[in-house]
Amino acid sequence: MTEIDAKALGADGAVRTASAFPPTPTTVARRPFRASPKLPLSLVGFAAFLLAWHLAVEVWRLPRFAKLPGLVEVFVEWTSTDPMYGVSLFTAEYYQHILVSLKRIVAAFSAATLLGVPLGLLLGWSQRFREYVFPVFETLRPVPILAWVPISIILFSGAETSVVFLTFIAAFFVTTLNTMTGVQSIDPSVVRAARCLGASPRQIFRHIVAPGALPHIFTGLQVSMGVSWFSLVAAEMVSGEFGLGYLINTAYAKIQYPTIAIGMITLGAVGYASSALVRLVGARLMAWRLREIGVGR
Amino acid sequence: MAAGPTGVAVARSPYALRRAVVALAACAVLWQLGARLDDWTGVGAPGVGALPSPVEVAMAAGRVVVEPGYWISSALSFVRVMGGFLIALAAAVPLGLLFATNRTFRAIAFPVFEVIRPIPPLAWVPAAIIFWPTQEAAITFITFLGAFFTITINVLSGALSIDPRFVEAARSLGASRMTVFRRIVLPATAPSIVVASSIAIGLSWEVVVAAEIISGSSAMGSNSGGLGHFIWASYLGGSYDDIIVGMISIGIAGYLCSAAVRKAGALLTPWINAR
Amino acid sequence: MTDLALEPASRGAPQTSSRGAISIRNVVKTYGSGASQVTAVDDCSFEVAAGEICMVVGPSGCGKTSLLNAIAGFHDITSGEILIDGETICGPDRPMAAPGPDRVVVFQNGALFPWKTNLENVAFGPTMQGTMTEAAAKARARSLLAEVGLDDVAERFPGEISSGMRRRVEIARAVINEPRVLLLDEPYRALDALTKQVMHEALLELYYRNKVTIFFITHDLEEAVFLGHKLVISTARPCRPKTIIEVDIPHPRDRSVITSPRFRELMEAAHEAVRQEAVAAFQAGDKEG
Amino acid sequence: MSAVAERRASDQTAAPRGRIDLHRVAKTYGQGRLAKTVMEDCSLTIEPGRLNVVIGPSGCGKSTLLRLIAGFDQPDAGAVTADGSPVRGPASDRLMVFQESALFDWMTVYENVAFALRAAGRGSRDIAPLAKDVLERVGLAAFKEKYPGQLSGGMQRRVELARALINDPAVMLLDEPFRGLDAMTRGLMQEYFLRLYADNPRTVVFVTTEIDEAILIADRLIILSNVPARVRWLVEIDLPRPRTVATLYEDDRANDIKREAIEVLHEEAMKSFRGAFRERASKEAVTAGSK
Repeated sequence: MTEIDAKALGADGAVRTASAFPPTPTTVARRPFRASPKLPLSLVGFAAFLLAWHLAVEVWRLPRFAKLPGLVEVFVEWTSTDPMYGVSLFTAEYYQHILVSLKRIVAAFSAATLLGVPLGLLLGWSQRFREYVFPVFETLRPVPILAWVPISIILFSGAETSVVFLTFIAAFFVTTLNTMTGVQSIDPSVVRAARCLGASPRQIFRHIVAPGALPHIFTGLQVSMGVSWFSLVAAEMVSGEFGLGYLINTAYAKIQYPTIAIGMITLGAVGYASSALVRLVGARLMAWRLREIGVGR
Repeated sequence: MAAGPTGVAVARSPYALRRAVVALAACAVLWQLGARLDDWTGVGAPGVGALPSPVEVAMAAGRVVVEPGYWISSALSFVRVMGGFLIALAAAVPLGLLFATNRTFRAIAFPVFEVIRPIPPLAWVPAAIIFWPTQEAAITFITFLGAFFTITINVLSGALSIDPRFVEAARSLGASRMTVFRRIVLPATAPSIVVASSIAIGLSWEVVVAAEIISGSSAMGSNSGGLGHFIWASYLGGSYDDIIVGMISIGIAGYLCSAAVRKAGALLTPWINAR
Repeated sequence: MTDLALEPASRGAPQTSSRGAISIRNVVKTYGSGASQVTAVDDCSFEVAAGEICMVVGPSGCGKTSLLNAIAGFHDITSGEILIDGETICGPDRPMAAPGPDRVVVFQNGALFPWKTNLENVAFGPTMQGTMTEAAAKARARSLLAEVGLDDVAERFPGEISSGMRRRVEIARAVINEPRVLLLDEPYRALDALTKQVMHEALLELYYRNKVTIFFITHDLEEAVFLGHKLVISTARPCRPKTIIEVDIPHPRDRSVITSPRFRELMEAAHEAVRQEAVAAFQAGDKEG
Repeated sequence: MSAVAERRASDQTAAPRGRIDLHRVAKTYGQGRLAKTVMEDCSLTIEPGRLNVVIGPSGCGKSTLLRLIAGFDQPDAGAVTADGSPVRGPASDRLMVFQESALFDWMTVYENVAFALRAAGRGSRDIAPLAKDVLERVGLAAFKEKYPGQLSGGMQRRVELARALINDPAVMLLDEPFRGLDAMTRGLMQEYFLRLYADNPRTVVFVTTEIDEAILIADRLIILSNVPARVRWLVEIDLPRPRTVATLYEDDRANDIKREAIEVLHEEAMKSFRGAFRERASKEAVTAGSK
């Protein structure tokens, strides 16, 4: 599974093209370095990582490392019913931060999907529409998300809306671009086949273009989810009240260093889970792809 | 036919250029109208009404580009981007290749890598500031993180998708393991490295700007300079036209960097476009 | 209506129920303009009788596919005229034919919809055109799949079956529309020689049961002589008929004809005809399509 | 006389090298439910100094046979020996030329051809005349600075042959080398290959699925059965040389062999035609199972 995960999560979704059929067995066979990692070895990896963290910070107290929160310290704080700095698995505040961040992600991600997918389909489908709209899109795209911060604060009065807006913008560009690529990567013969079988343009859009672009759309949605978290954290650090980015930020200001680590770990976990969810939905919708590679039934 | 920005060959009509100009001009005109509507009619346009007009932005740009401060900011950001990006490149390419060629190492280290990867780079800001002695080092580190994971993953998947026949053909021709690595695996992965780099340098700009704004806007760190800070300072100072000048500058800088990486990549992989 | 005098029917061809006579008259197709102008098809004229299997043979990239695309309605023609059953589908007044289910194409690399099951693929045409209800279309599709020996993979996706089977599904998807003309663009190119031979016999069986005109593009001489009533051997770029060989081996045919004396004679004749073209292309070092 | 030709001349006195024996070889890919036995109790001799052509239905184990001889895979049972000593791994005196083309995209034609000699540590002054000679022999001296992607399919195959020939291997293993070429180019490549072989005789194992191709080039024709692969039919092709594609239509003996071969092969091919779905499933097992 690692191979598939690695590809699916890569930030390069836009450049991958999905072929309609898997490569013939003769070419796919015998990848020189292919094998899935074995679980016990990965445990060795985790153990080494955690041990290094513990030793460097808490035992040897290496220069510079000594100031970082240590493994034991973080673990104790995280699982404490009465945490020293107010945030642990047993405090309501912890979940409130997670919930606020999640709400913002859901709002921004769904808005980006609902707008980006249709726009991307249209961009890929109509050459005329693309030639008018895409240059505008490409002019705006290189501007980094955080450079939008002041503008979004000016445009939207509340901090809440502007945080969601920033997250939305990031996801929107990724989703739209990948959807467009998805449409463009459909084999032209497939569209021609549908035409000569008597399908109308509307039927082609519904039966050919939309499902044909689906693999790219979902690659895009996974990247989009990653980018959403990226921008959300940045936005929350600048102008949030609550949220995991805000938690990390204030923990630093109040010198509550273990809380920083708790925030980071939580972000990693929640971010990973949300990407996995997108992947799961994608797999559901694209049973044909799983069955091609012999995973599904 | 021309390769689009996404690598898929896309037909371009003879009107493409004209349509692009028309669309961009229409946007500029609408923006101008929206921004000045309040002055002319007393009724503000929603959203755009709060922004400076394109004419004001153009004038601000004319003013700003002759100020040395603007160029110092640009240079600072550029140095940070290049620092983070180059260190990431130097670290990620060997790591990706190691993951690909050494199965045991991959089994041990890749899961740890995968657990750390979903943590957004900016969540590292506080930890980086605590750890690194200077703010400059911290910002470079964050920039490094942004590029590092992307390059590693792409190099790994690029190396894993090498056609096995290349490796077998080389072995059949008597190549040693080292030769296979140097003359087969490395060049066959080169196109992935190029693609990854052009994505990663874009990410570096994202991260640098974010880090500069965060360090200027929160309790963390102090005025860091750079284009991100330029935008934030313009916001605090109320000169909204400068904000947009800053955004455009960063957009252009990021675009140029990606283009330069792609160009360098094309020179390093001459066989790709030799047709 | 005076045109009728020119129709093949008036030349004494039997008036059967079979449809799909193709007349290609002085067709020219050029791409680009000015210095970069390329002529793909040049003053190409020939007739395909209704119910006939016509094999168009030529080196890859010689412009045969442009001709097929013009008949299918994917490309316009620069000049000339194409008629089906006496009816102009493209000509001076209308350079591009409208694609339709009366002229169905089977593509070189296959164009099954990977996200639909084989059954849904075959039922696609009638369902989209609304000529059958979905249930009726599926029932018909199932019986056609059974005819080509693939009923047991009806519920599978195309990506799950072998490429030889995919080709059979694709031909069934075309035949279900009862087209006047079946346009085959090197459909077996990617298959190995032995699978190909099996596919040829299967195609002929289907042809005997569902009479249709077949316009088949290939570069494989044995395939051409084995399947065709007629070989139209094209020059290498631009495409223009160079030699027309009538294959007088009676149908139904099976693999035993391949080693018959008449087959060998025809192969030799065809081989002579294409050799110069192939040598020209080989020495020029042109890329294969 | 060219450098390679000299080297060859010095070998001429010795008995031809490159006898390959497979003795009761078995090979299974995959495990458990997905296991597929590709070869079982397969014994076969590749005669030295001759053109041995192996033909069989797709997925019958022809490629496995080559992989075992090349040393990429090891048999599960039985033995593969080259000139009496067991095959333990790939070596440059048993060279494989892959299906379609496995030229290194990132190297020029010259670098591709020089690859093996460089890998063996020879200096470029040593290599240059050999590479020049071999490229002239395949008629591509003018293209030595091009990348493979810039050549036509037929030219790529010739570079592939040159890359193998420069090593003067005792055994050349060709896995459907002309597959994917259009039928006309293919005919010309076959004739070209025969001329090249006449000047550079050695042991060749040539795998194909085309009966015409097989009869045209072979000294010995080996027809394999459907999986698990065994020798189904072995025939000496004693047609006079030089042969051309037209020989196949003109020569009655060739036609007789063809008729018989078609029947045998059709029988074997039909076994997998009906069972094509099962076959694909087990191909996946091969994919999953081999490393």
